[in-house]
Amino acid sequence: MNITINGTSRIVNAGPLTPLLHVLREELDVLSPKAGCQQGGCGTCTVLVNGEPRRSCLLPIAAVEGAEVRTVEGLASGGKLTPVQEAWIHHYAAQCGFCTSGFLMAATAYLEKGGSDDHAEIAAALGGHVCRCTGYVKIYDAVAAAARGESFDLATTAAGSRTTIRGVEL
Amino acid sequence: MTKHQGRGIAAIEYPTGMNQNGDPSQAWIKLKMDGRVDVFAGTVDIGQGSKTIHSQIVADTLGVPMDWVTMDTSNTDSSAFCMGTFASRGTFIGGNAVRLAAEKVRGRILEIGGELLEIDPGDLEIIDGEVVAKGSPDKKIGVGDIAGAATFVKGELISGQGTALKEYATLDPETGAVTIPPHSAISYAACAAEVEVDVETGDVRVLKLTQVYDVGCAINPTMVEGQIEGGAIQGLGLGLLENCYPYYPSAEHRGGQFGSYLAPSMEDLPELECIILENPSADGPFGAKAIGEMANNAQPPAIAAAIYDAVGIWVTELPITPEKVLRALEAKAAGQPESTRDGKVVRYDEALSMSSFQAAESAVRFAV
Amino acid sequence: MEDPAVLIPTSVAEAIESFGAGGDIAIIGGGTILVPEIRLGHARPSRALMLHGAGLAGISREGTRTTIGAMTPLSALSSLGEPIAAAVSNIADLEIRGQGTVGGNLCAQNTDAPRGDLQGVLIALGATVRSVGAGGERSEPAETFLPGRADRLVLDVSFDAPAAGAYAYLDRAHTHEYTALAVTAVRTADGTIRLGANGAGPHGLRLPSAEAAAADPSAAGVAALADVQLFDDAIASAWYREKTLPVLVRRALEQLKETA
Amino acid sequence: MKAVGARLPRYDATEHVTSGTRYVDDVRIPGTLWAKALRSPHDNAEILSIDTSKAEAMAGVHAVVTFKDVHKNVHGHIEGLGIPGDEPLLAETHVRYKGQPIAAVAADSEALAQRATEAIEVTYKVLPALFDVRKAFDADAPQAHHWGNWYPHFEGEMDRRQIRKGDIEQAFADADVIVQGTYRPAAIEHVPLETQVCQVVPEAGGRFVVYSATQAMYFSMGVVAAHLNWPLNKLKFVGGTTGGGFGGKVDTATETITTLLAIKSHRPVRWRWTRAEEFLFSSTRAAWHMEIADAVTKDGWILGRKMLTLHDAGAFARFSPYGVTKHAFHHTGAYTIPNLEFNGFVVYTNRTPSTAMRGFGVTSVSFATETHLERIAQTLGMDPLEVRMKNATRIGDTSPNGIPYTDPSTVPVMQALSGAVGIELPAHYRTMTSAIRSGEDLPGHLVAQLGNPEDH
Repeated sequence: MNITINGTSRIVNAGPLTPLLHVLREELDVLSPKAGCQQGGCGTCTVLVNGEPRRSCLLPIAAVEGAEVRTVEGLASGGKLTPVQEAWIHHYAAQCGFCTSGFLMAATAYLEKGGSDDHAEIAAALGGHVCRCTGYVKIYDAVAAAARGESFDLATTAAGSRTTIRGVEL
Repeated sequence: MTKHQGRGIAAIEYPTGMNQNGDPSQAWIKLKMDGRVDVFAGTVDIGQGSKTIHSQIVADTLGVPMDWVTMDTSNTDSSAFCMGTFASRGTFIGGNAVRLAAEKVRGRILEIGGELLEIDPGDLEIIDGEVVAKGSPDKKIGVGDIAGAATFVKGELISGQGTALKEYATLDPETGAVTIPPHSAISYAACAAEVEVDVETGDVRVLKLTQVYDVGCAINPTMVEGQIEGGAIQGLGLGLLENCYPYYPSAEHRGGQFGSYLAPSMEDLPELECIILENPSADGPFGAKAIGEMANNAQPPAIAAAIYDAVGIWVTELPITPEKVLRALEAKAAGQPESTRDGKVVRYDEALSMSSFQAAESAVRFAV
Repeated sequence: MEDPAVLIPTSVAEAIESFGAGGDIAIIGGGTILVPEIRLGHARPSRALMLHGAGLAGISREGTRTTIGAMTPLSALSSLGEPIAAAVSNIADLEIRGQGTVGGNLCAQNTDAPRGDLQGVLIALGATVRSVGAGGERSEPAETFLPGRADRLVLDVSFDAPAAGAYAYLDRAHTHEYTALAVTAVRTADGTIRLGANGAGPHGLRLPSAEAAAADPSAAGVAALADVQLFDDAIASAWYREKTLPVLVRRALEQLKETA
Repeated sequence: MKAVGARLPRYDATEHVTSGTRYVDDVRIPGTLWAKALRSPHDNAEILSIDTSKAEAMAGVHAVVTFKDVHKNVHGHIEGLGIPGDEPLLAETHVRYKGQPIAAVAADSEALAQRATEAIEVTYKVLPALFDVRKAFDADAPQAHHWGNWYPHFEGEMDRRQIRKGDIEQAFADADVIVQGTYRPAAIEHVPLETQVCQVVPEAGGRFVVYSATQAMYFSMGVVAAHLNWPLNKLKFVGGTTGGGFGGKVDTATETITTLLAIKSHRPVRWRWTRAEEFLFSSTRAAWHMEIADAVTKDGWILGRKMLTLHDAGAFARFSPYGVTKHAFHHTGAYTIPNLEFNGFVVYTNRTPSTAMRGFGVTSVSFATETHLERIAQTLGMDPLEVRMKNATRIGDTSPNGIPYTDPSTVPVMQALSGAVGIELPAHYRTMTSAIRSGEDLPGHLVAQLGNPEDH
C-alpha cells in the first residue's frame, strides 16, 4: 500500500484496519501526530488528508490508500516557518506543546480555506481540539492574527490584549 | 425570560513552595571559554515555562545577554537535585537555585575581571556581557575574555552552584503551630465571575472572568498570563463541568472518554480581563512569588456566588451541574428556605456532623 | 495474533454478498467508532467489512424524496436543511463529521453516553432505512429498524422533504461532549407533526404521545415522558432527562411554529 | 535588567511548532517491548491466588511481573517527610480499588501484551466496598484499607491534622450569629494531553535509562531506587519534557513497573496508558467534605471558626496527609480569624487514589471559605465586599499556625478588582492599606493575636 507523506511516497506494510496514526508513528517514524487519546476525542493526532483535517487515530489506513497526507513535519520549508507556526510562537499558544501539532494542522486547513479572524468561526473549525494548559486564549489570538495576515516578531511575544500590569503598595 | 445573569466575587491566597519547606532545588553553572553560560538544573518544565524563566533570571543576575544562556534539565546525570515541579515552587525555589549559582559565578567573574583590569571587584559591574568599571565605562573587559583567561591562563573553570532550601517547619501536632514560616511566600488573588443561568435547563454559562493576581514580579508577563488564562479555564471546569464520579459518592457511570468526561473546550470561552499586581516578595528571585497553582482556585466560589446573585440558589457541591441547579431551583420553588435559624445559629445545608463527632481514639463515630 | 479478516468490497453487490447474514462481522464505515475499539482490543470481531470503496456514498434527490447513501459523510448533510443541518452541526467536530458516516451514526450504540445523534432526527423525518442481512433486503421506518440495527448492513436512508424542522438539544457549556438529550420536531408536507428523541432510550425513539398533543407545546412536553425509557449515564441522570425532555419538546415545537 | 520582565518566547517554542520536541512516547529504541497491566476488576477484594503461567508461556511475551519481583513492594513516596507508605506497587493480598495493578506484562506488541494480561488468572474473594467518607467512621462500615478507614499516622501518631488557636469556645460564646455550611467539591481528572508514559532501556554496563514524563526527575528516581533497593547511580532519568502534568505526574505511576519489566526481559520496554486508563485509573484530584461553623458579630467580624474536613483520599494515602496539612494551614483563606478549631481526616475509600493537583489542598478550602463568607454576609445583610475588606489579612495578623503575615495583599487585590468591575467601595475601604491594624480596623478580639512581622 502507498501513501504520500509530505510529498514523499511511502510504502506501508501495516494491515488495512491499522489507524493512520499508528502507521505514521510506529511504522514511518512521523512523530508530530500524538497518541493523545486514540478515541478521536482530543485532536492531538490531526493531520491533513487530501487537504482536509482528520483524526489520524480513527482513520483505517486502507481508507486513505494513495492519499496525500500532510503533517507538521511538512509545514516549514527550507527553515522558513509558515505564518501559523510563527503566530503560535509569537502568541505563546503552546505551553507543554503536546496539543500543538494537531492544532497547527487544523489551523492550517482553516486558513488555507480562507478562514477569518472571527472567534466563532475559529471555534467551529478548531473546537474539537483539547488544550489543558493555555485556556485557549492565546490559541485564538494566534489563529486570528495569522488569519489577518500579520507578520510576527519571533524574538518576543505579544502582550495579552486584556491584561494590565502594575506595582502595588501595601 | 428563562435566562438570568449575576455576578460573584471571591478572594484567595496561596503559598509558594512545599508546605513546611524542606524542599531543596539545586543548580550549577559553568562558563564556556567564550563566556557563554551553561546552566544545569533538575527542574522539569511541564509547560509552564520554568526553563525560560530560569534562563531570564540567570541572564540578569550575571548581566549577560539572554542568548548566552543555555539550560540543561534533561537528565539526572548532569543536573543537580530538584525536589520537583509542584507546590508552585518552580519560579521561586528553582529560580533561587539558579540565581544563587549565578551570583557565585558573577562574583568570580568580577574577581578575575578585577585582577585583569587592576580594579577592586567592588567597583565593577557586568553589563551586557562586559565587566565595566562603575563610573568609567571605557575601562572594561568582556566576560568572554575573562572566561578565556580563566581557562587558558589561570587554569580555572569558572563555575558556581546554588541551593535554595528553607528549613523544615516542624509543627506541634496538637495545635498545628509552627515557629518559622512554613512556606516561601504567599500570593494573593481575586476573581469576579459574570454568569448566565437558564432556569429551564439549569445550564450555566460564564460570560466574563475579571481577575487580579499579585505575583510579586512578572519575570515573563506573557507566561504569567499563560498561567492565569489556563488556570481560569481549569477553574471553570472545576466549578461547572468536571467530575470523575458523576454520582458521587457512588463510583458508577464514570466517563472514560473525552465525550463523557466534560473538560472545557474552545467553545464559549468567556471574556477574560486580568490585572497583574507586583508586590515583591522579600526573598524570591527579583521579588517573584508563585502563580501556577492558585490560578484555578478563585473561579469556583466566584461562579457559585454569581449563580446565587442570578437566581438565588446556593449550590455547594462542585461541579455546579445543570441538574444541581434545577434541583436547587425546585427546592426554592417548593418554599424550602435557604437557611434555618435556631437561636443564634444559622444553618445552611444539612446539619453538621462535627458537633456529634467524638474524638476518642477507640471508637471514632459520627452521625450525619 | 488473530486480527480480523478484512473484506474490502468494491461494489454494493459485493458488499451485500460479503455481509451475508451478518454475524461476527464489524462494519467499518468512517471508522470513527470501531477503529479505535478494535485497535484497543475492546472489540475483537473475526471479520471486518470496510465499506469505503463499496460505492455507498452520495445524496440523490427524486422529486421531494432525498436518499442518502450509508457511506455519505456527515459533513455532506449540512446542505439538507432543517432539522438535519442543525443536528449534524452538533455532532462531534468538523474533522469527525468529515469522516463519520450516516450509516455508522444510525447504527451507533450508546456507550457511557448516548451516541447516534441522527437516530431521533431520522425518526422525526419519517425516514425509511434500506438494509440487508439475514432474511435479505428490507426497507422499514427508522424507528422499527433501530432495535435490530446491530445485525444489519445499511444501504441507504430516504425521506420526503419536510415542510419544516426544528432541533432542540442540551448543550453543556464549554465542552465537546456527547449530546445527553435532543428532540427533533418535523412538520411533514401534509402538515403532520412528528417528534423524535435521542438520549431518551437505548436508541433514538419516536414520541407518539407528544405528537398527539403537539398543538400545545407545553402539554406535548409533559406527554413525551410516557414515550421514553430514561437512564443514568456519565453525562446526565434519568432525573435530569425527565426534567429537561419536556423543555426540549416544547422548545422544538415552538421553534417549528416560528418557521410556519 | 533586560531579560526579567521581558515577554520572551519559550526556549522550545520553535521545537514545539516544528515537532522538534521529543516527548517520552517519541523516543525510538529498536527492539522495544510494550507493557500492559492486569488491573483489578473489583473495588475491594482479597486476592486468593495469582497464576501467571499461561501468560508467561505465550509466544512473544518476554516478562511478567508481580509483587514477588519487587524488593520493597510498599514504599511511601514521601516517607522522607514522615508519611509512611501504605500502597503496594503491585497488589499482593488485597486489591482496594477497581483498576489497581496486580501484574504487568512486556510483549512484542501492545495487542499481545493486552492479551497476555488477560491470560493471567487471579482468584478473588470480593469484599464490600466503602465509597462514602461520611460513613467511614460507622462501626459497621466496610473496611477500605488495612489501616482502617482513615489515616492514623500524622505526627505524634495522631489520626488527624489539628489546628487549635486562641479560645474557640469564648469566640462562639461572644458571637452574635453562628453561620454553618457544608461544601463538597468533586474529584476531577488532571487530563494532561499526554497520558502516563515511560520507556526504560537497559544499558550494557548494567545501568537503566528511564525516559520519564515525571514532573520531578530526582523524586521519581528516588522512588524507583527505593522499590528496587538500588543505589542512585544504577539509574539515569531522562526527562524534562512533559506533555502536561498538573500534579498527576508526580505519582511515578509507570517508571518502577516498567523498570522491573526491563530488568526481567533484558529489553527496552515502553508503557503508555490508554486514555481510558488515564481517565479511570490514574489518580485524581480528591473529593472533599468540609463543614464550617463561624462565630461572627453582627457588624461582620469573624471571631472564630470550627471546621471539619473529610478528605476522600481513595484507596491509598499517596500525598493526602501532606495535602490535608496544607489545607489546614490555609483554612482561614485570605482573612484573619483569631480563634480556630480545625480537624482534618484523610479518609480511605475504595476508589482510585487521589493525588496532588493544581492548588493541592487549598482549591477545596478556597471554595468552601469564600462561599461561606458570602453566606455570612447574606445572613448579616451586609455587602460581602465589606466583610472581606474588614477581615482581610493585614501585616502582623497571624496565620492559623501562628506566623505573622509580612506582606499580605488581599486589600490592594480587592481594591483593584473592585475598580476593574466598577464597584464603588466605601471611602474607608478605598483608602485602606495592608498596614498593621489600628483604630477601627483593630477591634478587641484581634488585639491578642497580633504578631510582630519583624520576627519573620
